[in-house]
Amino acid sequence: MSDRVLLATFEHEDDLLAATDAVRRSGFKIVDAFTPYAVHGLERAMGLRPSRLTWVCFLCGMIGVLGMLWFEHWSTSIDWKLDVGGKPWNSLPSDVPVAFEAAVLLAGFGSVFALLAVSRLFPGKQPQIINPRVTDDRFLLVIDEADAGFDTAAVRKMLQEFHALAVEEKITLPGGDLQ
Amino acid sequence: MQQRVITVVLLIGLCFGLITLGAGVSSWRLPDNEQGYAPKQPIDYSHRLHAGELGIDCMFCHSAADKSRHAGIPSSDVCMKCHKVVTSSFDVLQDEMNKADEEKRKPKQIVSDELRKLYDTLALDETLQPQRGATAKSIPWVRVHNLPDHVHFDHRAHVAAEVTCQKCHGPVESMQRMEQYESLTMGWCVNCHQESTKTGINGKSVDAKTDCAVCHY
Amino acid sequence: MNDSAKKTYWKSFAQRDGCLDANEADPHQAGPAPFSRRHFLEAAGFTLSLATLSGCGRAPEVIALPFVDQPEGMIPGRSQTYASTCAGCPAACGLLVGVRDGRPLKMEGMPEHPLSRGGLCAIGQALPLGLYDSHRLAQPLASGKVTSWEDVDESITRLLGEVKQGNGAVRFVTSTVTSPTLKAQIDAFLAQYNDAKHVTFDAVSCSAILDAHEKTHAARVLPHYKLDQANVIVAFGADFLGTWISPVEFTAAWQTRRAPTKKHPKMSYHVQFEGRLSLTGGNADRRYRLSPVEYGGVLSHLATTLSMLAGEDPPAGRLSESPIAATEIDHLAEKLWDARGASLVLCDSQDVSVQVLVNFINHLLSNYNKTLDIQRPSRQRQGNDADVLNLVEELKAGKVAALFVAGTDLTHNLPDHKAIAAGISKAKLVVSFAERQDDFASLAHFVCPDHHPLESWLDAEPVAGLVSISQPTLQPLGGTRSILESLARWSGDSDSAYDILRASWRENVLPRVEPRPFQAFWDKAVHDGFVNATPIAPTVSEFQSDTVALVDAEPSGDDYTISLYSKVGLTDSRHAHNPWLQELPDPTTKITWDNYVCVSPTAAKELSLSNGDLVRVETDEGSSVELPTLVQPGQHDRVGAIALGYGVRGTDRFADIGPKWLEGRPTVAPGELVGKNVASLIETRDGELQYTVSGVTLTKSGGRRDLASTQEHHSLEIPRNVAPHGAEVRDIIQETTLEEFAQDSHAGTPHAHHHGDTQLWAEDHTKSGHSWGMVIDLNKCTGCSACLIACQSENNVPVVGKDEVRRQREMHWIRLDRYYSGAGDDVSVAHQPMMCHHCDNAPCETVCPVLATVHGDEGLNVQAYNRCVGTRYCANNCPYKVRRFNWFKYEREDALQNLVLNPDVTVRTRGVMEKCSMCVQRIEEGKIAARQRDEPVVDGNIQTACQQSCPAQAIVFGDMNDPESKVHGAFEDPRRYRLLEEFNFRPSVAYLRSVKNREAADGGEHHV
Amino acid sequence: MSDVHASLRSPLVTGDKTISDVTRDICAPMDRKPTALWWSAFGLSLTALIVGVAAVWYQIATGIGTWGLNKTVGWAFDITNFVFWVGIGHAGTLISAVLFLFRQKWRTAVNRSAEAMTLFAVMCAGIFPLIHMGRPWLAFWMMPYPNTRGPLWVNFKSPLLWDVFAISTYLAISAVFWYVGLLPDLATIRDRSEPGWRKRITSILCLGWNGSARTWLRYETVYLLLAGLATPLVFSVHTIVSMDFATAVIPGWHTTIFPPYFVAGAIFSGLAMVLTLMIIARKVMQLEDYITMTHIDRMCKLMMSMGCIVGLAYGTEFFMAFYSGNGYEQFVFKNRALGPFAWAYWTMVSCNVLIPQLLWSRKLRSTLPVVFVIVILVNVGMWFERFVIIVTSLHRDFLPSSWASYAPTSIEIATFVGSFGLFFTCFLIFCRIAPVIAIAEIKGAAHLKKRPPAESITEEKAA
Repeated sequence: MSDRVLLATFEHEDDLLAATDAVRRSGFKIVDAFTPYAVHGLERAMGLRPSRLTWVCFLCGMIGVLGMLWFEHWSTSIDWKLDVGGKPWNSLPSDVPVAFEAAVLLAGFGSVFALLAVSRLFPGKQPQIINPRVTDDRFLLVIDEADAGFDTAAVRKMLQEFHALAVEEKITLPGGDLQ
Repeated sequence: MQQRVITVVLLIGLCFGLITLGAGVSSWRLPDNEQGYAPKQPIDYSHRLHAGELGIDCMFCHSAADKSRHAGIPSSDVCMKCHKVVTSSFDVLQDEMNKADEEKRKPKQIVSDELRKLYDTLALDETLQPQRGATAKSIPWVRVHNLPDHVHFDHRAHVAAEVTCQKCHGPVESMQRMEQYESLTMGWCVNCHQESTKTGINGKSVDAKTDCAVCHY
Repeated sequence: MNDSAKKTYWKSFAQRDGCLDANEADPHQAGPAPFSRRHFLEAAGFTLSLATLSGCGRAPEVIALPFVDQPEGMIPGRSQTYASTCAGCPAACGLLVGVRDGRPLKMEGMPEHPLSRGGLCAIGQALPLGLYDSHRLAQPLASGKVTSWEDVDESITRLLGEVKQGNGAVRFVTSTVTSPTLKAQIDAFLAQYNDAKHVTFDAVSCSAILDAHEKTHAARVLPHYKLDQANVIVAFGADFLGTWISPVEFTAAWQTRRAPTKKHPKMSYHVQFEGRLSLTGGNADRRYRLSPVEYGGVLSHLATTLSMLAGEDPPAGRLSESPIAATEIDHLAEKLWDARGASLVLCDSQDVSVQVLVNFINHLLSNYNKTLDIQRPSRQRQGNDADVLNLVEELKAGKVAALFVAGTDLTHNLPDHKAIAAGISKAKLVVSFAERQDDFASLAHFVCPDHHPLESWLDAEPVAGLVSISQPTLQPLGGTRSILESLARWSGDSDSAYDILRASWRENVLPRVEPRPFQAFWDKAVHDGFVNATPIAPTVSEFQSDTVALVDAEPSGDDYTISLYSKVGLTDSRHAHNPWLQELPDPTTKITWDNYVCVSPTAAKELSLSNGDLVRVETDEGSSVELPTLVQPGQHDRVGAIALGYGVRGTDRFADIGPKWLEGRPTVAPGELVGKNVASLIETRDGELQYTVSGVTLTKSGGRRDLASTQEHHSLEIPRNVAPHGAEVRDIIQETTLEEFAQDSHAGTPHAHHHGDTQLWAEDHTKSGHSWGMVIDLNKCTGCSACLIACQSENNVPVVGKDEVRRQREMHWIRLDRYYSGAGDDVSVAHQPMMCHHCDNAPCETVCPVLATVHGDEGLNVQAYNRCVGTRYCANNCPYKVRRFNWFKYEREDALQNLVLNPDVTVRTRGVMEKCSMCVQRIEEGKIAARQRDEPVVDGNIQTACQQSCPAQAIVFGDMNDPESKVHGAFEDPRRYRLLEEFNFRPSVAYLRSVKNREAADGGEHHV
Repeated sequence: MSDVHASLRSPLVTGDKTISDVTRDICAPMDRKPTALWWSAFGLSLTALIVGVAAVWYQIATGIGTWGLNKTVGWAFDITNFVFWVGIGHAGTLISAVLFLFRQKWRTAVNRSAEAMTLFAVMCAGIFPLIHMGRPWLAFWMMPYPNTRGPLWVNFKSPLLWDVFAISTYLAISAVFWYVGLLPDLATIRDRSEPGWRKRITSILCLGWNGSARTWLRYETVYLLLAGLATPLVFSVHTIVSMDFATAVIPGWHTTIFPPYFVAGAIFSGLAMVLTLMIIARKVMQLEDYITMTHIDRMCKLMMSMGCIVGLAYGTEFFMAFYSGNGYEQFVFKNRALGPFAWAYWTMVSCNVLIPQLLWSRKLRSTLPVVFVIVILVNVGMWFERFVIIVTSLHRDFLPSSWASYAPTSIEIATFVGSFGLFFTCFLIFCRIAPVIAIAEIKGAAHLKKRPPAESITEEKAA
């Protein structure tokens, strides 16, 4: 990524989608897009791959269910065998509810923490706000100007076709973090 | 800069804590674990001397261990079985005897400081004769091994199963001041019961139950 | 670091309550710090917090005081048992006193005792609570002020001298004195005066029986009734299983004829005629509702019919119309006649002519000296009402100079309270021996408190020839003095009670046994608790038939008859201060903490009364009392029944009993007493105190007083409007008749589908060692509730007070379920002791989240109080509803009573669940004792508290895995059934089906 | 979604709103000073809460005896309230998660407040099992943790333990679900706030959200996952709550129909509570354009169908008791309908089964006062359902000797009132400090008005 990026502001998600699609087709590198809500189809337009957080969720869930089942079995029929209501030492049906809850708890927390970690979200983080209206009613597209053949004027023109409200050039902060 | 200082301090603190934790891990106690309790007693009685060096049998003093749930703290008259005569350490008494022999006089009554405390509670005067008008009192020993009221430990069962005293009370014969050697927590009891059932005691198989009602009723 | 923290901690024992605070730590202890103090503290704080975590929570210092000189044979922590005699009532049952570390704690029946046979009633069990009662007088009183014995002795001796000089009348009133030594001491004391008399006054007297025997046998004796010899028992009002004369002895004897087996399907035939529903009536094979005023009529008809059967002339007199059908009389007469010599007619009437008739019938049936022993008579009731009434007249006339009262509250228990009090004030010297400030003691000039029976030496001879010893089991708690010593002092003697007793035995008892040295005899007597001696037989004449006459049955008009009775487990006023007994539910009404007027449902309808409505009872003589109503099925429609022994002075102390909270109501309202004294209703007629009062009017007075009952629903039959078709009656009580039982020993099994014992899951729990179980014979269980107090005493069960009982929160581990069955007012009663069933598939265990209740591998359902967090889920899921929750911290109203606590059983705190543990402390003790002897546990060596004291021996407990054990045998009994068996809870408690000796279709009730 | 489709249905948001209108409208209540109405409601709730706290304090200090329970009826108001609040807590997650999975876009108007309601209701619910313990200070014993008791853990066979895990998991997941949903909106508030305490707090709480499309992608995935987890969780929680009773042996409790019956009941009561709050909120906070009559209409339909399911369950219970031939079971049901607590039973039946039938009428569904009265009655009825199940089953079980009655004490009533105090106090505070409607979601779901580009460009330049 170079230091220079091109920012395009849109008012409607349709414009953003179309512009994104067009920019990507033209072979430009899209750094990111910023939207006030989840715009469906944007990931396809940007050419992003589906998130792998589902696997984290699945893994945590498995750890939860297996870990809890093992603990229940170990504590009731190995560590100290106690006769509870004449039930067998290892009574699998009664282990199910807690194992299930443990699975849900771990899967839920696992995936949320994974999300925060992957997206580098944490309390006290000060993101660079390019346009404060991006969380209200503006859609932003950030295009990398790194390409040697990057023709700013042409791109500008292309973006205007998609009703871009404004197109401007920006220099990224040290560290390359635009966010 | 300031951040770095804090980080360093925190790291050192953490290392410090971990070292402490590591060092104290052997004596790590969860709440309710009274391990290591060694209160000061009214008389500096030494188990090391009596049980260790002199080799007096535990049951000589704690004679109820096979008769009652409590092993019992010996009554003062048990002490007096010996200390009527032995009023100080052997060497001191021997010296005085020799000196008295040399000086051709009756040996003086020598009473050691700790034993004086015993005689005081029994209201005995210098010559170990009962003082008039004074009544003998019990020695206010501080209990070392305290179990909660809802635990009913019975010495008889354990003596009958040939569990040695040291199994629970530790190497008493080497303790100057009595201390709680084991944790005496429920987990400790249960573990021993489970182990003993598996391995037996003194080669004899035992059925050390782990029913709640063995101790709690 | 850890060590240093610990050291700091150890040094400051004074601050041991708190943990070492990180802020208080001295930073320099941790060594040189490379950085600033503030940063150091940050790190040190963390470290110290680790260190303190492991140093927290030291328990407070406990001081252990050993003996200076250990008494021989005394081992701390070991319980010792002493033989003694129960002094709860004059029945004088055999007692074993369990003493632990110098405190008598548990009263048990003495199995070798020939009368009580190991049984002990609720009153006997509750003795220790009365002992540790701070309201007992600890010092003598002179004019209500505490004084010293010397002053009292000086004053009394002086006053007695004056009385002697003035030839004044000395009257010594006692309740029945069974102690030969005390009797001799009193006689010797009185012998010093010219006009002296010993008057025996029983609060609930049987004087008419003695007077009747004086007429018919020329000896004023009370026969010794032998119910174990009787095949047919016909009782008129006599509540011999509950309160009458010697209930434990009678229950023990009665039960021997109530155990039909497959081989010998035989049992006694017990018929009860009574106006109220007594405990005995509820257990009878046939019960007739008969007003007490009609006893004479039925007895007259019976006497006439029996005379005809005997071929003798019937007694003279007019035969009025029989209150019951002639066929019934004939049937009963036939039964009695067939069982000549092995039958028994009992009656509690205070009408001498009725009692004479009873004697005549027993004579006709040749029962004398078979089922009624007058050669070795009973001494358990010696009250002489004529003497008492005479004394009252003397008092009113101011003729008594010195009055001594021991063992009874003279004024509380007699009707004309004011006049007597006025009479007493005329006496020169009035002395009470009461153990507390009772009604009479408050009028007395001197109160010379006697020891509690557990503190003193005494003896008893309840039946001629059986002399027993009562020995002290602890040093007197207060400055009380034995009555033996007091009397000796005033006669100028300084002997101790022990000396007096020994001297008396040397003189009076030793000659009556086979010759042997006194000391050996004495030692054995003290060890055994009793000796069999040659009885001093009274001179009894032949039966004098000329005294017998038929009794005209008084027509019972529209007026009500009031029957004054003693409550089971309380009897007279003597035990009113005992909270265990006050909270003991009446076996029939299940009411605690009150007396009340029982009326039949029909009468209640007529008077538009319901439970708790205040009703005014007025006799034709003008005395009246206002009490709450209790609608009692099975009661005669014209009879109201009220318990005596309530309204006792000082019971306002119970205002403090039970928890106090926002909506809590005190057990006793300010200024009130527990119940009301109804002695004012007692009438005197023919020289006897009459507990049956006719010509009474009952009127609803408008107010209400809630009664605290432990049972809301009363019958097995479920309310008509919610009864599903075909399941109107629950088969919780299984009952059959002797006839059916003889044909099929399994008779009475309900026709339900049983799916066997199959388990859905793997059988992981095989009980290879012991398997504790219990069987309760419903045929023997009378419902007397002795087990309930035995359990309360053994297991530190708290008393909760009236309001908590009213809220259905009583704590008793044993509930005695009482069910009525039968239609209308004629009911049959069944009692069923209900405690934890120790189910092998226990529903309570499964639901406890913290494993506070699990199953032991000996079949016990154990409750670890200290683990319980109190979700009450287990109690909800208990099909038998036998779990008890500590709703509050039940502190005792009297802190001294904490001494009664059994150290072997944990005292439960607020918020935990508790329940019957099958006396697991006794099981553990028994197992350890056996292990020490290196021998297996012997059946019968371990007994639960309830089993030990059961007068009917209805409870069998033991190891079900031991094929030789009694409980194993009982489990094989064809009468055995388990409750709610179809649910496969697999309880370890079973019942033996009740067998009634009655015809199949017979409800056991006969409408009069 | 195509415009054609959208026009077939009534719009999600009425009143010709633009995206920024949505932001402004929803954030408006937070910017305004609280109204007198809010203050009075808050005062009332806080008073109730204080009364409840005092009652609980007194009860813990004195003992459970201050409740009207006895040796036969060991649970009554406490567990009734617990199940009641858990039930209410169900609609929130149901609306958020289940409707999300079924792509019911109308949920966006209500899901935020429903989730908040869930959270507060589960908080209220969680208090009861805690304070119903005899020794609540030992509640941590329910958790398996290393201790001096050695191998003594907890009883995994106890439904109450399952409850502990289920409720705490539910509370945790609901809180996380709610918070994750709130992240973009917190960023919105951050960005439209003047510098000050609100901006500071929201910028910490929004974890540095900046609306990046990559984050949105992951966020959507996680949100879907959470919804997927929360849905079975919701069913499992009430199933487990029902097992407290269903696995017990007491007739009237020991019933296999309980899990679906309880879940349906929970949804029913939850919908009623959501509707109650929504009707109030849209009025008080002027959100008529967002919570439209369409929403209310749909909720009413859903609620009525649940009412019918619950009614079916009531009938089934009776049939099963009759068909089982078990006398004890039959008795319990006869006793419910005709015994001492018949009044409670018939209150329950009328409120839960009979009265909701009025909602068949479209006219009544669109008359807000009627709907409001009905939902209040359903709330009452559902409380009585739990009361009937718990108390009538316990008070007369196997042995007639131990039959007893039950009446609440003032402490129990005060505690119950206090739980409402807690709920409404929390909810009123929530209304003030967080957007009651999910801004980002409703923007995505609703097809809002487009403005001509020229107008916007001018505006942008001016900015």
